[in-house]
Amino acid sequence: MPVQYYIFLSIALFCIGVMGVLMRRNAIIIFMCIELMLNAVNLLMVAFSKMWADAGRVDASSAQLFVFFIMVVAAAEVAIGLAIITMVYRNTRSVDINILNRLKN
Amino acid sequence: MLTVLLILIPLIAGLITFGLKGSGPKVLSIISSLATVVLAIGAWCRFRTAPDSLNVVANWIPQLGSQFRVGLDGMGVMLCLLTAIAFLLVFITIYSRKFERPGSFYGLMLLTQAGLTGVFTAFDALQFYIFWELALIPVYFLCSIWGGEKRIAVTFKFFVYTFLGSLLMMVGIIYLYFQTPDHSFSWTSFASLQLSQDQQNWLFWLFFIAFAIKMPIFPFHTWQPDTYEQSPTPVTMILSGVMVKMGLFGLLRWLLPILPHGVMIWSDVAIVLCIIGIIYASCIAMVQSDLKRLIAYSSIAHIGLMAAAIFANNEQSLQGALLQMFNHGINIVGLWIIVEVIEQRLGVKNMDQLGGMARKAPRMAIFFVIICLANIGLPLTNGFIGEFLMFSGLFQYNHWMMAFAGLGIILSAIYTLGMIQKVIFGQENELTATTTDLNAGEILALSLIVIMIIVLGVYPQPMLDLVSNTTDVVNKLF
Amino acid sequence: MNALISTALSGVVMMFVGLFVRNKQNIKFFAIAAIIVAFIANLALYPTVEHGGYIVYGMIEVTKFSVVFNAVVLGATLLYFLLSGSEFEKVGEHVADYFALIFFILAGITLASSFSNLLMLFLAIEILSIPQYILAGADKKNLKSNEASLKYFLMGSFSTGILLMGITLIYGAAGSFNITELGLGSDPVHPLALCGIILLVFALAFKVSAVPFHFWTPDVYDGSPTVFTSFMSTVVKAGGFVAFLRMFHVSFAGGAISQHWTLILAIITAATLILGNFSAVFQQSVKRMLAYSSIAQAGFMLFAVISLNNMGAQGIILYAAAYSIATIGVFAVLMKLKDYTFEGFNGLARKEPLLAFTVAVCLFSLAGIPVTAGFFAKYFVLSAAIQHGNLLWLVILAVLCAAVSVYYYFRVIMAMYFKQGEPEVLPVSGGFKAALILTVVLILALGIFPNLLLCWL
Amino acid sequence: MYTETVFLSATTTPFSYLPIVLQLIAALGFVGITMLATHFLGPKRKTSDKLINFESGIEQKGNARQPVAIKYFLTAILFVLFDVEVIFFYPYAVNFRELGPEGFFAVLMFVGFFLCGFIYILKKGALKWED
Amino acid sequence: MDWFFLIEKILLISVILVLSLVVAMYATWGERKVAAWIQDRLGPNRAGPMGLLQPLADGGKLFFKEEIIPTSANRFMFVLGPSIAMVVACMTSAVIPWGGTLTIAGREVSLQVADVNIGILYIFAVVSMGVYGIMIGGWASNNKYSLLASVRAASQIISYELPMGLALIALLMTTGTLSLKTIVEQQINSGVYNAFIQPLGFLIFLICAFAECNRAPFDLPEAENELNGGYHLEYSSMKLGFFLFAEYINMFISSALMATLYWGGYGFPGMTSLASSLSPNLITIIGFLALFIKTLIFIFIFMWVRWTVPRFRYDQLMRLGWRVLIPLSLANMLITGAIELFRHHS
Repeated sequence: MPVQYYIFLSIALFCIGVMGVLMRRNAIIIFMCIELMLNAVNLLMVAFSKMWADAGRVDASSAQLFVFFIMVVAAAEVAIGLAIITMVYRNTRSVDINILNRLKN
Repeated sequence: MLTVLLILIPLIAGLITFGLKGSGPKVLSIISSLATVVLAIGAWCRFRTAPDSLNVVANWIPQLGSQFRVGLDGMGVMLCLLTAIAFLLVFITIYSRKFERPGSFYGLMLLTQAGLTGVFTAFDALQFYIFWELALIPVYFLCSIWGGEKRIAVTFKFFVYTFLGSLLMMVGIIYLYFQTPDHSFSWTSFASLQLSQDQQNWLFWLFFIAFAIKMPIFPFHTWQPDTYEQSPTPVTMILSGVMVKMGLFGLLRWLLPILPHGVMIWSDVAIVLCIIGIIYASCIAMVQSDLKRLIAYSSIAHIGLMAAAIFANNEQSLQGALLQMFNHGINIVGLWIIVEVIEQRLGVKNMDQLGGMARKAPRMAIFFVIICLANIGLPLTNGFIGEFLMFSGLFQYNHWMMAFAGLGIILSAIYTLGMIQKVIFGQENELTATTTDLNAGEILALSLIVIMIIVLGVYPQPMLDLVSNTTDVVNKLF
Repeated sequence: MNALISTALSGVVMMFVGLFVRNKQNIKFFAIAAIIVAFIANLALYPTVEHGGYIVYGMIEVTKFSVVFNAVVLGATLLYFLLSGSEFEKVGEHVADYFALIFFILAGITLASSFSNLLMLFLAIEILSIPQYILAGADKKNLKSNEASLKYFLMGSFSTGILLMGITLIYGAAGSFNITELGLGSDPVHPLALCGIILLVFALAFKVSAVPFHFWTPDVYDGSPTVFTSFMSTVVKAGGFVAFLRMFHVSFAGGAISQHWTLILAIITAATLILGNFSAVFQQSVKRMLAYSSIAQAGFMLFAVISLNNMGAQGIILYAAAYSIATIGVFAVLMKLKDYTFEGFNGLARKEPLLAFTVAVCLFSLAGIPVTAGFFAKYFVLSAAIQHGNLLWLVILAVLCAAVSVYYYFRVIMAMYFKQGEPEVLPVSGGFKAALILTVVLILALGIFPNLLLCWL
Repeated sequence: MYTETVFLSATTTPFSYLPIVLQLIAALGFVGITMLATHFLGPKRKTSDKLINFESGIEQKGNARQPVAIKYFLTAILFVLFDVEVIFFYPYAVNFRELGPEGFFAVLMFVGFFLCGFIYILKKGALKWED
Repeated sequence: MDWFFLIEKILLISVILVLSLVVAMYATWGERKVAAWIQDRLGPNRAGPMGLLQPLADGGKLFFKEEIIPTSANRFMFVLGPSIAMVVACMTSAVIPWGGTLTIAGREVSLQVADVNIGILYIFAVVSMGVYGIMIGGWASNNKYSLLASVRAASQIISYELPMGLALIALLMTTGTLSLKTIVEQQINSGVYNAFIQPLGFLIFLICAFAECNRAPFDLPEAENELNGGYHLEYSSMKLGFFLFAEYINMFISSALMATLYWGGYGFPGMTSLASSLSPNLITIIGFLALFIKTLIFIFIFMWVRWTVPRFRYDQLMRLGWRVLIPLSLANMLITGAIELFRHHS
């Protein structure tokens, strides 16, 4: 398959993620949208890796390694993020980020 | 070394003073300022014999091409002398006064002196800028802590104004720095720059605004009357006697030699601004009833004349301006001492509440009259020579401008004489009946001033000799 | 490299110190010892890199610049520990863990100063971000701290996503992650690379809280425990900038490519300066004021990035040092006060002259008044921009904004020195005072002799 | 750094995964059909008692979807973290011979950090279920 | 597109799916028979000879049971849970090589649905999906017991996934590939089963497989006496059946996987020597039978353990997983690595 398909697909996924982050109010959903963004990146990274490998670059596997690191960081973020969301939930009984704006006043 | 000492003595004395209590601060201040006066006179003598020995260069920030580069030329010697004398006079005058936290007060005063001396001796642009700011900070604190009721807002305005001006100047300095072939801040590299007309056109404003705010020139003057009014009088003395000279000095040392074409293009505009300032300030001074504000506005008028003379930029006007810088400093300090005396005794500075003080305080009256006459520029006082030279210089530049500037002199005579009349002659009232005459310290300070007024009025040659060299330097560049 | 290893190990060590040291007050001494070790280890590498970089597997290139920058960062952190180390105990139970997290952040910063591969850039940014999310929420019962943490986390990971997309697109265009081999300078610029660079600009602007990506900053800095705000808004921010600087100076400096982002970045800078300064003017709380001031200062640091010259690199080091030390100093004193509003400072000069003097010097430094470190910091970044040549409008704007900044910085000074009041001050120890004096000395020393730092470059 | 690794080398093509898709379709079909079938085959005699939750005859109180003990949450988070660390071993294990002793020492270091984290959570009591 | 290839794969998939289901069904029968044997009872013996029709009766019953969805449950999730469990259980078998190749009408037909080079990763990926089925099912029921049980189950499964993965890594170090087919071929060619090279690894894998399948002694999620039957408490009819089936299919697949990874898969002793004398198709069929027998042995072990070892307490379960198996598997991995390196570099 031409690499363009992968590019379009991941850009589309990425944009869905971005829109989700910007428009949704539920912290968990936002968080999932962020993960979607990261996975779109992963997909694109692997597609590019293949593209450059086909183009004859010997170091194209480094993009696949990059994906591993993205996964690790995503995992770390999951750990921290869920902990934070749980903490907020315990204190406010809500994961709606609008409640945070109410806190300001 | 002498030059460095001129800066170091007040600096170190100032830092020590912060830790002193009781009468320690004032004694140390007088000692230190006496020492600087002696050093300044020494520098003058040295300048006549071996001027090069006054220059000191040391490495400072080699990465930037900035050096610790101080030196004295005629103008520098004169202004350092003025600074030293002014501070000595101030300290003598206020010797008997009690201040809250005297250590801090005298310490800040001495730091101001160090900063001012630094400005007048700097031959490295970066260093000049740093001293320029340094002179400002202690004054800001002095005004804000010991000033009048509205001090905080007023002095802050003063600070922000000057700070903004100097930041613009810094942009200019950095720009010039990158234009120098050897990437150096030294005055000589700056002065030998060959800048295009366009560059000079806009660079002029960066420097001019900074200096104009400091002097101040209309329309950058709005901070000045308020600040003079709200500051404690000793600080006002320094502000008007020495600090405004920083602006004039900046014009002479940094603007004229470096941006000659810029000055040429914009000098008409600048002079017109100065003259508007002269007339405007004089008119306001005429209707002022507050003694301090009146003197403040008169100071704007005088400074305006000097700035106009500098921009007229011929030998006579420059010499006149230089001479007048010194003389105005002496005179205005004298005037402020009188104001201080009145304010100390009576607690008021509104002229409507004053009058008939000559009867109770004859000595003060005599000093007051002499200083006022010198301030107007009557012949045989020091003010005359300077003003005469400036006017003839302005006349060479443009007849009409000289005529309008001359109007300022007439107005100045009107309000100054009006002030004399309102303050020391006329009806004595309940308040002024309680006046007592001058005490020893005040007499000493005022006598020194009057002696200088008369000596320099009769025999100005040494001063003219001192500055002739400087005007040569500036003129040759055209 | 040494700094990276030693900080990472120190982080691990601190984790275990928390398990084995019973007395919480002693933990800070371990941290101070560890940071000193890291500092020395970092400097020990200096002779190696003095005449050229030291490359580790094509991933990291330690240069003279990064060693000096790391020294600044570690030094500032040392000062921070000395000044505020005892405040950690007031935040919560896990003192040693907080220290450990700070060491991990430091590891991230040291990596950010010396990456030579986009992977390392990404890791550096993450290593320095993730512990911050935790630190922001360290005050678990406090809703504001919760809010700060959640907001920071969501915004931070969102920007991570954008950063990654940027990196991926650049990889798609260049076929390499090595920042020296990207070769983006060619004309015409690959459209993928262009998109990637723009995303990268956005993401990094997010991390350094440049307008219009700054909106999280005030709330996060305000809500986080003050002791961590102090660190987050100073040292960490400097870390973000150094990553920014390295990325742009090495990879995006080419002729064709730089045209595309210079204008964007210039507009971001201008917006940051204006918005940061003018918002700071209207704040009532000093802590919030400092949050906005950190945005404003970010605007100045962006000059270093945008101007793409050596002066900018020197400037960022000086700026990092000056800004960090000064802000840490102000925060250290702020934490000793009960009231964080401007009124809380009223009359401090009479009650605690040393505290007031330190704050005054720090604020002078932040405002960029000569003889304090801040002056040369501002001087260098402005010079860098002037040297660049086409940014004079920005410089004038910056100067105007600097004048505005005086307004809010001096409000504190006015409160301390010119106003009457009885500030409530917590008791301060002798060690704290000594550290304050050290702060003042450092600021003045750097203000008079910037060479102390620059001679290493 | 960039050794030519055999990791995920392209011996399989997307085409190799086609049977898996087929199997997925088959499994989904089976499950779907069975679900539908039981839906129609079974009797439907619903009463309100039958449709409440069974909680051993004790009257149901409140919603069951309460937060559970933090321990489970902690376990989940730790799993996420350690699992990705484990994932890192896979590419290493596959290229284990090519990377030789040097790679082994690098992995030893990695394991060291892994163990540090592990011991830390043990000591912190994150895995204490006894209380 | 090769239509024969498609047809052949569809056939193979059908056979494997049916086989899994049948094995799963008869595993329930086997379970009861083994229990009876161990406890010296008779076990099911009414339906058909030796009760052989019992599983059919059970299955039929599940089909015709009433379908109950509690009103407070989330209907979509309630149906989704068992479906995921079942689909996942059916998917794991895709990469297991059930035998060599058959030559039918000149076509080489591989007895493996998909020979992908990441077989082990595929299995891991799919197996981890299984936890969603349980979790969703428990949560959707909106029952306190179900929820607790599903949370427990999830914790248990993920906890044991770690040592399982680590144990496999040690195996990968010796084999150097992620493809199951290659792993089997290596064992056949060398004649040494991986279980002898990796005894500790095999043991860990075995224990983890027990836990992953929620089998005794790790059957806490469905601990009847504590949790009323566990996560599928609210389920009835075939949805319950799916959960039960999924468990048995998982047991079957993990047995097959263990046989493949550690016991030579479809290889049998003397395979290489017989290759010259017997026809390849015959060898393949014998191989398949060998694998099937190995699998059955493991299934038997599953049952044997169930009726022998008492159930763990939850804290014991977690302690075993985290504090014993993880360090043990790490050590196993490092020792394997060191020995392998020593062998290859000296």
